[in-house]
Amino acid sequence: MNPTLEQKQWMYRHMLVSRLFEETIEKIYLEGKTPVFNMANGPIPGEMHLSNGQEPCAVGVCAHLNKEDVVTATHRPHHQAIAKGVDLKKMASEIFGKETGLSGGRGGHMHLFDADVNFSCSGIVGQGLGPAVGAALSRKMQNKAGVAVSFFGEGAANQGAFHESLNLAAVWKLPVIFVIEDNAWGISVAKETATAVDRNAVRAAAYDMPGVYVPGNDPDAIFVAAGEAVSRARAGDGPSLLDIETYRLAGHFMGDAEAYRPEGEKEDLLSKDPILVYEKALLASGDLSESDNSDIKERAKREVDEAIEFARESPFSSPESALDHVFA
Amino acid sequence: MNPTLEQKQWMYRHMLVSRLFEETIEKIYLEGKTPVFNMANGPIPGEMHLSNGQEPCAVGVCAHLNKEDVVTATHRPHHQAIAKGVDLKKMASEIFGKETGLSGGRGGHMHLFDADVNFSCSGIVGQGLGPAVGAALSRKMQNKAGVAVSFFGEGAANQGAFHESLNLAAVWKLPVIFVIEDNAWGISVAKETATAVDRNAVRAAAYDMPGVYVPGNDPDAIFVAAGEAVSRARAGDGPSLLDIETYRLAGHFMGDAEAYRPEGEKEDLLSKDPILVYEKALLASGDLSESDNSDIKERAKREVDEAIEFARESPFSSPESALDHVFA
Amino acid sequence: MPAKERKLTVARAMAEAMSQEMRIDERVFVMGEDVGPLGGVFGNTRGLFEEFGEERVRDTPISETAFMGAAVGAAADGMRPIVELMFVDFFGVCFDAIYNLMAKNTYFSGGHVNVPAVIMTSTGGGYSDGGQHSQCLYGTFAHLPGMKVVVPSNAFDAKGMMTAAIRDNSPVVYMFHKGLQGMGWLGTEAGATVNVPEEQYTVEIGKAATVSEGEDVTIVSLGMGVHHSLHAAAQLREQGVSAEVVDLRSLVPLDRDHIFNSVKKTGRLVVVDEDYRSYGVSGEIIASVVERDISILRYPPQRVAYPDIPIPFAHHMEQWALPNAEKIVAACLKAIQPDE
Amino acid sequence: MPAKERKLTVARAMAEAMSQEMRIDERVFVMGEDVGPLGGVFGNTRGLFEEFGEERVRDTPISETAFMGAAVGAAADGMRPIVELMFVDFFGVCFDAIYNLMAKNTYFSGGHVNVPAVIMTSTGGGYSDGGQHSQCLYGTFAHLPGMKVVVPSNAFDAKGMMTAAIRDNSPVVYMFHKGLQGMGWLGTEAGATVNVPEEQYTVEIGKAATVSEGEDVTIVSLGMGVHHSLHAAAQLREQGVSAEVVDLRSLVPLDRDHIFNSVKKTGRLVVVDEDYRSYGVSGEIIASVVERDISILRYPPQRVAYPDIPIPFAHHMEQWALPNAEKIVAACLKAIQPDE
Ligand SMILES: Cc1ncc(C[n+]2csc(CCOP(=O)(O)OP(=O)(O)O)c2C)c(N)n1
Ligand SMILES: Cc1ncc(C[n+]2csc(CCOP(=O)(O)OP(=O)(O)O)c2C)c(N)n1
Ligand SMILES: [Mg+2]
Ligand SMILES: [Mg+2]
Repeated sequence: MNPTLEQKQWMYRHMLVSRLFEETIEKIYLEGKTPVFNMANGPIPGEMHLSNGQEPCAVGVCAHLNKEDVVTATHRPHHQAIAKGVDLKKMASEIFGKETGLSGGRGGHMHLFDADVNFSCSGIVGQGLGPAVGAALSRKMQNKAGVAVSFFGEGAANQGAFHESLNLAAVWKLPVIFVIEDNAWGISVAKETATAVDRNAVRAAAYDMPGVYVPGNDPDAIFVAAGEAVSRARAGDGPSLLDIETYRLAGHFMGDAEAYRPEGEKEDLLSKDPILVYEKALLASGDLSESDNSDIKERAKREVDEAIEFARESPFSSPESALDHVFA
Repeated sequence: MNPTLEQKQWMYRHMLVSRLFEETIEKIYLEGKTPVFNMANGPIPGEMHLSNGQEPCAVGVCAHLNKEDVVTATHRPHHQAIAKGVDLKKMASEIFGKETGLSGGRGGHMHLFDADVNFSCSGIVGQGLGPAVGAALSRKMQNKAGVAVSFFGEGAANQGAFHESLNLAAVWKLPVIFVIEDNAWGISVAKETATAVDRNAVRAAAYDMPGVYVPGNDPDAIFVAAGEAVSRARAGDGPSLLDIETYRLAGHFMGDAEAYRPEGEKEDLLSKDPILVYEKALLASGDLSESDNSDIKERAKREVDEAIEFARESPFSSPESALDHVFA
Repeated sequence: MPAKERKLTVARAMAEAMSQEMRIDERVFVMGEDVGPLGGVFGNTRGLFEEFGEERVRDTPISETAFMGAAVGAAADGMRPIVELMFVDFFGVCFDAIYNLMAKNTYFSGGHVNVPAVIMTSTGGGYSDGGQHSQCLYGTFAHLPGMKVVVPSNAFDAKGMMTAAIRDNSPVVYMFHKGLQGMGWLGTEAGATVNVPEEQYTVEIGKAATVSEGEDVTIVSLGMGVHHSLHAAAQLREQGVSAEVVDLRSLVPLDRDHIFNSVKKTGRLVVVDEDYRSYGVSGEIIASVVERDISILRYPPQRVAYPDIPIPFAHHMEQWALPNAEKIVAACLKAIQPDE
Repeated sequence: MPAKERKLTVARAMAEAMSQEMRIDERVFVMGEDVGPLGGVFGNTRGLFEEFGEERVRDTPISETAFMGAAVGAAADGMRPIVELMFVDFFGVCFDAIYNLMAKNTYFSGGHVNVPAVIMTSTGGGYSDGGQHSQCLYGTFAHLPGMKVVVPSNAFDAKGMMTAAIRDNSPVVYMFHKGLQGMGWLGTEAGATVNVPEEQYTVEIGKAATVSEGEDVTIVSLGMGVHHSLHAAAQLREQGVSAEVVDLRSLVPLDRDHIFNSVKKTGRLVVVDEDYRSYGVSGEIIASVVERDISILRYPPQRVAYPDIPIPFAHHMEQWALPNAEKIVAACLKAIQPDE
């Protein structure tokens, strides 16, 4: 089913929030890291994986999800977190390592947990698939509403966890959707040198589940494919695999020189920025008026600014509180 | 290509040796374990996984292999070891834990290593696939003759190692053949409750490699399918997956009460004993004369008897030699 | 037979604890390989499938990574999974989900997500199952933060600690020794099969127990080693030596006070561990005592541990390498009066 | 610049060792994620792809189980693979192939099969990479038999131990600390970048080194901890305390004699370890001394180790938890004269 006007605007707005959020984080991340780039310095230390370019995957899928639905995400989680409704202030604060952060600074950018909206992510490739299967199992056993979605990259589709999790979800017919964001790269390793098939969608047949390839990095197309998969899961018809073509507009992490990209790739991708493309399409089709557009942009900017300000102004927790929460 | 008369007799003979060997081991295993069955007792303590019924897989594949070719096998390795030409005396001796054993008793029944014929096996499900890929890589890099074969069960096809190894072999186009011995059971868990697809052969498509299902537990049919896969590998055309229907005529290990089997299954399987079926077929087609048959049987019995006698009479190594060979 | 005289094997005690808790807590379920109709390769889920059915007692594919990960996801979502890793030796195929997720998600979430899962896994050798089916790996699990680690040595503790583990809101790794299970086909140390109350009870996780009092030397051990130690203590008694045997029961949390107080009393320490000797339990026990007060130890502490070698298949080699009562007796005598 | 004054980063020293060995030994090859054109996320394979090409410097899929297993099979077949596990934290997805095969096949085969593989893997935190990218896990690897485990603390050792590791016929786990690599973007401890001879040489695996002589207290450490310890020794010197710093360099084999002799001289022991405190390196070092002769230690040994908690992301929390020179100074003072 095609997205309604409202859903399109919802997707557009969340893509914008994600992009704006990351653009702001990007600037702050570099504070204290110039002229000498040292990851340990600045208000946001550590690795930083941006998702610019991949926003359509997050919104196209999450447009179908409620608070109760479970999402497990990856080392590159901002767009998914935002689309899933993670509290933006607490998320920003967590990325700054502050006391008001989602986990009081214990998790950081790769470990965002928001139990209120059933979102989590983690830093090891392929790690989220099993937990998504388990969440889906939990819903099925408890006869409770809700599906589980596991987002991961095309690189993760070569991990053993992919195989085991898809098989387990299939034999137990669980309400889970496996979503590959195929950005064609795993750090510097190109998909074609790492993956034996052109499209991971074909791998769904190994688990007797539907596998759909969605080209074009287009929110509407992703929305349609995800809608079917989510309905199927909600109806008790079992898991699905979505294999989504997307683009990583930035480096693997900040500081990546991207020398491994073939000449022209970066420019080509930037020219296809999915948010600009979508904006143009919405404006052209009349699904978005110029004034709606500026309202949405303003609102997005406000949300991001407030979140960042909240994070900036929040205190650090005490260093000794590092000892807390090891056990329940 | 169909097996020649010689190859048929070779397969028949090696199946017989394997069966006889295991029947003998089975009896000896029970020494000291009656009336009270305690795995720790008797001349052969520990777990004992018999392969009766699965011999066709081993001979059908190994009929195409030379000494230089590499085989990695599983916790159920006797038939494969014998078909690969592992020294039967040393192998028996290893199973008895003797000094003259393949590894002086350090390995035992689940860890048979015969470097002379490039055979090894191990006890963790799915563990042999990666090493087979590595051996194939070694041959390719050294430009040395030889293919690698990894045998494993249908249960192992749900391990992450399966997925990762097949993908890696495919992207590197390595001379390796993955052989599933599908006996329909992983201990007490039926394949249909554990595996999302009816036939694992379809999973080959996930790695863009040929996947062939071989029904019937028939040495000749296996020979044909394996011949193609081995030729492909030798020609540098990359890996293949063979998915072979077979039967486990005994329990998972000795001591298994097999209560999980549906009624009648065991009797049905025993009535289809592949060695008896093959013997009958060979006799009927004239590929085996009665006198050839008794020669072969006698020779097999002699080989087995000699091996067991060798093992029985061999000394134990000194207990302190347990400290040897931790490092090279 | 009156309840208090009812003897159970460790396997039956484990199953009883699970079954009783499953009756009163719908969220508890069991999954793993062969835990269903077979009742577990080591018998500890016998009867559960018949009582609770295939929804709550789930046979899994041989996909440890997926089902350990699933346990994390289900526990975070409100269930209380008990997962079997058939042999602890198999941890290498699925440890990421255990040590990086199950153990750390509570921390990473700042306490907002609990992972009340139990991993039950068999340990130990002695019956010639070879080097990939006989390991203990106590130190491996205990070294990494975020999981509680318990090792019962008898059926009473086995039941009480299983109930405690299921009710714990943190992940608990429950390591049971094959030689204590009471499976006929494995041979069983008789001392493990003890009286077990029918009613539910818990044994607090994190408390060691003195299982035999003594004055001259403290023997600290766990699991199967406790029984070897008790046999050694009996032999020592005949030689006029009074040994105190401490059963750790829990490695995480470790009851450092209990150990310390016993050693303070006896002035001598012997640690008995079937896990590999170096960088493991035995070193930690010794260090935990001497870093607190080195003066309480009169002579060097001794270790009776598995040597730093893979476990050989052959019976005579394996037995030679394993801890046993004779080695413990010798170590105690040395700890009491080293020949200098 | 004359050769003996040529300073290299650890990353370049590692790459040089590999490259020189690859020139003279065709069997040596490198595989792992991003080891090709990128030169390794931590720079230690830079230049290799350009020199040796994609056959011998292989980028892999993110399939650690497969490529660790492949390393075992290739090594058993006569090759000498060097495999990168990008962060040691990832061991949980592939440890079976490492600890049950790579480490044990020589034993299981009775010495008939060698597995001359090197696993190089990055360790350590301090730059806020969170709890799944900052661990050391030294104890985890050192506990399990069959693998040698080395941890260089500077570029000279890094080159010599890499060459030794490649030439070793046993599997060697080569753990390098991110904070010593000399990657600008990570910040580098200056003391790690030292003079490195151009020619090939080996540093024997299994030998500790005294990197600073002293009389009053022995500080035993490894990797990054060696530098903290050296800074602490300098601060102590100003306070009139003479500390001896021992760089373990190798955990397996462990140079117990070297440690013992130093402690015998100083009578006091402080162990500094960035790995988790319990059941790990620090306990083993302490136990190895006192089990041999407890009388040589005048006061309780001290540990400065990572607490038993997952590693927090936030800079101030992580720094608070990490070992540093101040903590070591305090521990040394306490080891020398505890306030009783
Ligand atoms: C098991 C494991 N191996 C390697 C890594 C290092 N690593 C982090 S992200 C990444 C690339 C992941 O590629 P992909 O799955 O396509 O996701 P993307 O980064 O493209 O979003 C790698 C190799 C890891 N975190 N975990
Ligand atoms: C990783 C791992 N999980 C579980 C086991 C226990 N186990 C040994 S054999 C086996 C069944 C294997 O089934 P399959 O692969 O079909 O081989 P078969 O026994 O039928 O020959 C299991 C579960 C193991 N050895 N390794
Ligand atoms: Mg990618
Ligand atoms: Mg099977």
